[in-house]
Amino acid sequence: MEKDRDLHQNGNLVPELIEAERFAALIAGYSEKMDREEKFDPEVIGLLNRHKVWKAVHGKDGVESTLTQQCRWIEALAARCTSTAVLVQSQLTVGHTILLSGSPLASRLLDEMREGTIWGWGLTEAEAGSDILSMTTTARREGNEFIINGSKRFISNAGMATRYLVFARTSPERSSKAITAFVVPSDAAGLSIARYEHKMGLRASPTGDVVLDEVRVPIESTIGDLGEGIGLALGTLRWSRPLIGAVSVGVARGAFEQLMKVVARSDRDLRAFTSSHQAKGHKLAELLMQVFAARTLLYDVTSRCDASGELPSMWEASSAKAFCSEVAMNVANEALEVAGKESVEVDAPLQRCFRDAKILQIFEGTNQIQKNAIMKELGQVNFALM
Amino acid sequence: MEKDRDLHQNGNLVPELIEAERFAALIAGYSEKMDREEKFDPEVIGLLNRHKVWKAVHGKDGVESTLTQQCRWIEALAARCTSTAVLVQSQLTVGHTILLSGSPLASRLLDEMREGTIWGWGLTEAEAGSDILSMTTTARREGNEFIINGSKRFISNAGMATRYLVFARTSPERSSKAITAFVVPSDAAGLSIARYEHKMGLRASPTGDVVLDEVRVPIESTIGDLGEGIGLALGTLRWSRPLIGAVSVGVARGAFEQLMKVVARSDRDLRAFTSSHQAKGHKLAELLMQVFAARTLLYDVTSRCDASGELPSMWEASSAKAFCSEVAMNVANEALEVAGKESVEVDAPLQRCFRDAKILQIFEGTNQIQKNAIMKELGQVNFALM
Amino acid sequence: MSIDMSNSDEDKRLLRESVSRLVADKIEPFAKVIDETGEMPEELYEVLTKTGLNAATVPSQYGGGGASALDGVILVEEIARGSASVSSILAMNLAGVAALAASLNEKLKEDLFPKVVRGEVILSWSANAPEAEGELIAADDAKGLVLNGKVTWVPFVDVGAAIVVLAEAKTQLGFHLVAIDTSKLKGHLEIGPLESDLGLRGVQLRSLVLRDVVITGEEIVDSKVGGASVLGVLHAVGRAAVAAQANGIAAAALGHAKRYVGERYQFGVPIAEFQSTRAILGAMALNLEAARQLTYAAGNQLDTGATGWGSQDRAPADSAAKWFASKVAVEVAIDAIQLFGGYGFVKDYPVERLMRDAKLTQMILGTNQILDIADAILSR
Amino acid sequence: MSIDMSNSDEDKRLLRESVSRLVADKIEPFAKVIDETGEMPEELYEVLTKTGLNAATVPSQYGGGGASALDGVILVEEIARGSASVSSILAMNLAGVAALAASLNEKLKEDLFPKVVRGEVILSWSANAPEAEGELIAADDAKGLVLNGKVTWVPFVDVGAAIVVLAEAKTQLGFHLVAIDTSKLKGHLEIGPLESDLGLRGVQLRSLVLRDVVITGEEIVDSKVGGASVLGVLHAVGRAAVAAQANGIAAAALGHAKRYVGERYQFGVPIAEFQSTRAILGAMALNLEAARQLTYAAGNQLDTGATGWGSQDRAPADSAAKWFASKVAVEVAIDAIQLFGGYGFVKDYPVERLMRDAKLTQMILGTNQILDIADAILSR
Repeated sequence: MEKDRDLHQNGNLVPELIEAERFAALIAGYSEKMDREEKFDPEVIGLLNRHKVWKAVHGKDGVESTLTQQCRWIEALAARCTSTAVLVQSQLTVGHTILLSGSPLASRLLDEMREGTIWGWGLTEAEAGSDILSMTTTARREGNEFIINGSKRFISNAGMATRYLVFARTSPERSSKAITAFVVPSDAAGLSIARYEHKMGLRASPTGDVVLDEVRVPIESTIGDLGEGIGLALGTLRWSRPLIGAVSVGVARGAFEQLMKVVARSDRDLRAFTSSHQAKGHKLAELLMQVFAARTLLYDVTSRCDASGELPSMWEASSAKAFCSEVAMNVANEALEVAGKESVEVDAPLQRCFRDAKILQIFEGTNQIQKNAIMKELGQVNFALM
Repeated sequence: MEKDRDLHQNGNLVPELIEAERFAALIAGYSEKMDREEKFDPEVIGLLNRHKVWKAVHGKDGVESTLTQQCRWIEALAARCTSTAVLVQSQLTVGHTILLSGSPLASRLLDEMREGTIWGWGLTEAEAGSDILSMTTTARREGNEFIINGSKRFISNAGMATRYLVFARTSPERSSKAITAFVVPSDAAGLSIARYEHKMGLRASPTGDVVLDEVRVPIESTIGDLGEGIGLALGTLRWSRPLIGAVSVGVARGAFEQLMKVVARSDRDLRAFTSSHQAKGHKLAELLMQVFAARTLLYDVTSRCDASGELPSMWEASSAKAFCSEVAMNVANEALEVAGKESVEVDAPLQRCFRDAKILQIFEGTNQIQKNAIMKELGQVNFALM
Repeated sequence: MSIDMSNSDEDKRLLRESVSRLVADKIEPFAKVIDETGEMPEELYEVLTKTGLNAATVPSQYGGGGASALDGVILVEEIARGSASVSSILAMNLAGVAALAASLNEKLKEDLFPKVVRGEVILSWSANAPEAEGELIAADDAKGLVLNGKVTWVPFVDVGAAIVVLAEAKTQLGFHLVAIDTSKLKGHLEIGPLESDLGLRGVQLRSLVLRDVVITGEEIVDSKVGGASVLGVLHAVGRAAVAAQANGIAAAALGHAKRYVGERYQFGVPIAEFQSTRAILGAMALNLEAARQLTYAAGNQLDTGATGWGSQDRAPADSAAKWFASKVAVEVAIDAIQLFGGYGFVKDYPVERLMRDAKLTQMILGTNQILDIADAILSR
Repeated sequence: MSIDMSNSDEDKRLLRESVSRLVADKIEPFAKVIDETGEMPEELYEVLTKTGLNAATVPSQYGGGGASALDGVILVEEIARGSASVSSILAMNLAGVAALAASLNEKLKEDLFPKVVRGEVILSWSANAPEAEGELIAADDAKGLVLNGKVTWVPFVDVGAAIVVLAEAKTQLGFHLVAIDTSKLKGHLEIGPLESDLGLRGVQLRSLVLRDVVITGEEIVDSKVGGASVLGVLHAVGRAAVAAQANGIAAAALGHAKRYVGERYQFGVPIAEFQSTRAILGAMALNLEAARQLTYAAGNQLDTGATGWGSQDRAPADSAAKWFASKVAVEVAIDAIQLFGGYGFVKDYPVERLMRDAKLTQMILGTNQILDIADAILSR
């Protein structure tokens, strides 16, 4: 039924999934250059817009695309360029939050996203990582405006986004009801990017500190109700964690495919039953099974979500994120050993995969946070009924 | 869509899948006793017959049940009793071979199996394990009979079966066309069980040497054409390897469920974010993800097979067998560490799982043989199109 | 025949080789029957006593071998290559002797060490994890301490050989490590059923329930209020000893696997010719080597008191060795069975027993060493 | 300041501590800039020369430190805690010096050892796997051997410091290990582009293409027809040295992680309080300890010629150490980043560099040691 699930929908081939792989092939040529230059290439933005990728991934006719469709797109992109995949993943995450908020702005904002408006997600702060409630950014109301002050750290698409979804305290207590989400345009007076991070991997994806100094936004800028920010952020996780699972599956698959290219150049025949390549062949088989397992776990979670119309349970979303990102790091790591020195040459795709993969175990909740989430729901798991 | 796949079929709940779990619960009480006594309990045979399990697993109306249905049954059984699961798996394997052979006897033989006739699969010999073509058992034709001579090793259900599917040379050369399959009744003159193995695990499932000394069978006893034995055996692997995957998923799931029982007795609350149980909770989360991944990989392979009407590719069948059996051994092994000394007490289910799990990495082709098979088909794998 | 217990560094090799021959001749032949019956044949105790192996580390002034902890660890490993169950006698005594040697109770040493040397007692202690259930509550009495409670997972209970159990007894003020001579406890002692028969059969792990057992001052190994020095020695040497047992099991598995892959032909060649066989065998040897070096380092640190050169962030070698070696032993045994194929799963070959024995070395003393190591590092 | 190179066993700890201070003061501060620029600052060579660290194992009659291989391994590890790139100078010299010491060519020793002591040359050799591409073909000539071909993955090419490359040159009859002084090769030498910039930056791995390079007998380290003794020494010590680099990297990662988890607060407590943090940290320390013990055993075996006590099935410690330590270093660095969270992924903190450096130690000399170990065991 995966064939069914993936390339057919009610018996019809879904052309955009093949389109996703075709489009991904177009951007493959940019990934090493963008990594080296630590800069997202505007040409790739141009391609995304020109090929109407935003329409395809967000859903074309006012209807959100399925989680499976989104994951397939992200996987295809990540197999060629992690940074592009994360750009798309970040927009789908914001898109889902906006939908979830039921904001009166939702329809307009999503339409803009379909045209290529890029957002940054502004939740994390220097001292508020896993511990969101330590957040210190505040929004105080003055007349018809909120005035936001604070500093956000590790903000993806910083400087590239034209809008930020900023989470800020609208109440001082350490409570999940104290925080509200706002849309803040990047050209708002008082908003600046104080610094950019220099990262080991995912280098084309800009990450920066977004500083908000007396930034004024109209009261209509809230996304979701007052005090609903944490609820929205947590609700989004059940959608966004599988999306990171999809980036991970893509990186794992991409590393495996790059490895196969290296092997094809040096080892003509892995098919011989006994040969001087058997140990390498078995290693390839083991890596293949890991990619396969991660992929089936992910799409099992997404397709049950799509079929039921219900979000995945948190333990499922967290499993998709944690399991797939562990596989991605592991496959990328081992692929270098199997491929040998060609894999660590300057600009070799495999060494980029190795550097990119690490962030997958960390962002959207470290894998320790995922295991906490799974641990809390252990009592709900009943494989016999799944 | 797994929900869809598992418990619904074209929108209707499939009652026999719930029935499988209910039936498995009935036999759970026998597993430790059968393990200790090294003997399959006739009461369990009685239950299998009485509850019409053979009809359910083979397919009720002259139509073979789907691979997914067979695997679900086997998984449910293996979660409670590995030996019972392997008994059923062995019958489904023989059943598939008989179907595959297009034998004129097929319909009658399968009807008998639905009524509870038990078979033994007689391929392996002392010196012919992975290397089937080293087989020395012969069948020579004399008039309207074949006369079979030889000795088969590691034959499951030895002494319990009323029929054996015996593979024998009908031609002396080392060729895949030299071997033919025969049905041999257990009461045939000259057939004897020379010895039984005493095993570390899977102890209720009898394993023995089947010796054939001038055993005469009518020429109509061939299953498949002359010289088609190896072809049949290899063709069967694409069906039988996922079945072992299902035993493995069941053993892994069973070990996990037993572990949860132990944990529930000693650790009241794993939900606390910080606690003296967090390391154990994270380990449980890791084991859960392994079981989840094995299960989704298996049912991805089986459901695509069922949807397409085509057997899984060998790399898929071998991945299901190898990946799931590695997970089973690993989960059973680690479950004992997490559970602590209670898990190794006399008759504790977890220590039985630990002993049972090991055979899963070995039979139906060692996992090295599975990796050889995957290695040979690496060039055919294209996740982008799956 | 008696084993020369040179305490010098230079000839571990000779020590090991002479023990290795003894193991092949007198111990390994019993391994299968011990596993089948769960009983330890009488003559094995005699062999161990006659060769001095059971008392290798008893100080020489008490008639023992005077061997170092490192030598002791090597001996345990070598015996375990033949039979892990038999090696448990040495492992128990190795830790028990070290604890007694660290005790200030000279009378107890004078009483027990000669008995160990003569093979009259095994110094047994609970193989349970320190933090697990089962404890003795001690109350002061005119005649001494009065013990009540349960000790679980005690090796060699009711096997014919007499044992002295070194057990922790808690009082309101702290704890005592006491030496309980089970032969003197008629009417005060209840022996539980076999606690595990998965592996290390013949060791007969059982619980002991003590009722109003009176212990005099002469039987107290160590008393502490808030401290645990002798108990710490017992557990540290115990971890090294169990690691050595695990290494012996893994070495046996590796040896059997090596032999088998050279003898088993498939596709016209020994399966040792397949690179996949070599990848498995090489990894087995590699991990075993790491486990051995950790264990020898633990033995060496126990002898010298050194705790690793320089760096503040070193894992205590005995904890690291216990965790790593027992884990590796299970994996090596699992892989050895894999190389045997179906034959590995049946009781005609020794490797399935090794997998079961190895698992017990992992369960003994628990599997919490990683957290202990973290605690040790973070507390510095 | 000069490091006292006591060759005795007793005070590794003091040796390590004095080096440790030097590393903190004079080497670690450069690690970030070396990684950023890919260049090694001039003053580092001076520090290494002045302290004698670069020539620690050069025999004392040539003015070197006369240190043992075990001491050499400890020094490499300690330097690598500060900067893995800088430790490559020591690692190269450690193996190169051992190879020269094993050579019968006394004239070459008299020429090169003092140059190493004065810091005038680094003894470089290909960090590529032995079986990989790139070889020199040697032809006999009236003037000596004439070399043509390519050597890949040569460290310290074109970094300012002069290097002498110890390279294997194949002839029809066997091979020669030759010492190629690259400073003398104008017009015969082509330097390739940087081969990897993932990690160990500043080491400047490059290929050298040699054209009609004439080597006289005085530059031949060893010549063998069918044998490989000196080359074997080069590779064995090389493996131990790379293992030591990996351990230094892992030790740095562990140290940074330990510090960070004590300082980083989430949910009102340092994240060191979470058991999940401790489980990760404990496993890092445990595996590093196993890697260290394997590496020290390799150093010790190189000094004493011992190959493990007794058993026939022991993995050669240098191969085991190289494979295990470099794998552990990658995993420990990955885990250290995990404990840092997002901060671990950015270049303001050192742990991301450690992950890249660690990966290079795994790639250097290839990853085939498991099969080598199997070959070694099966051939006995």
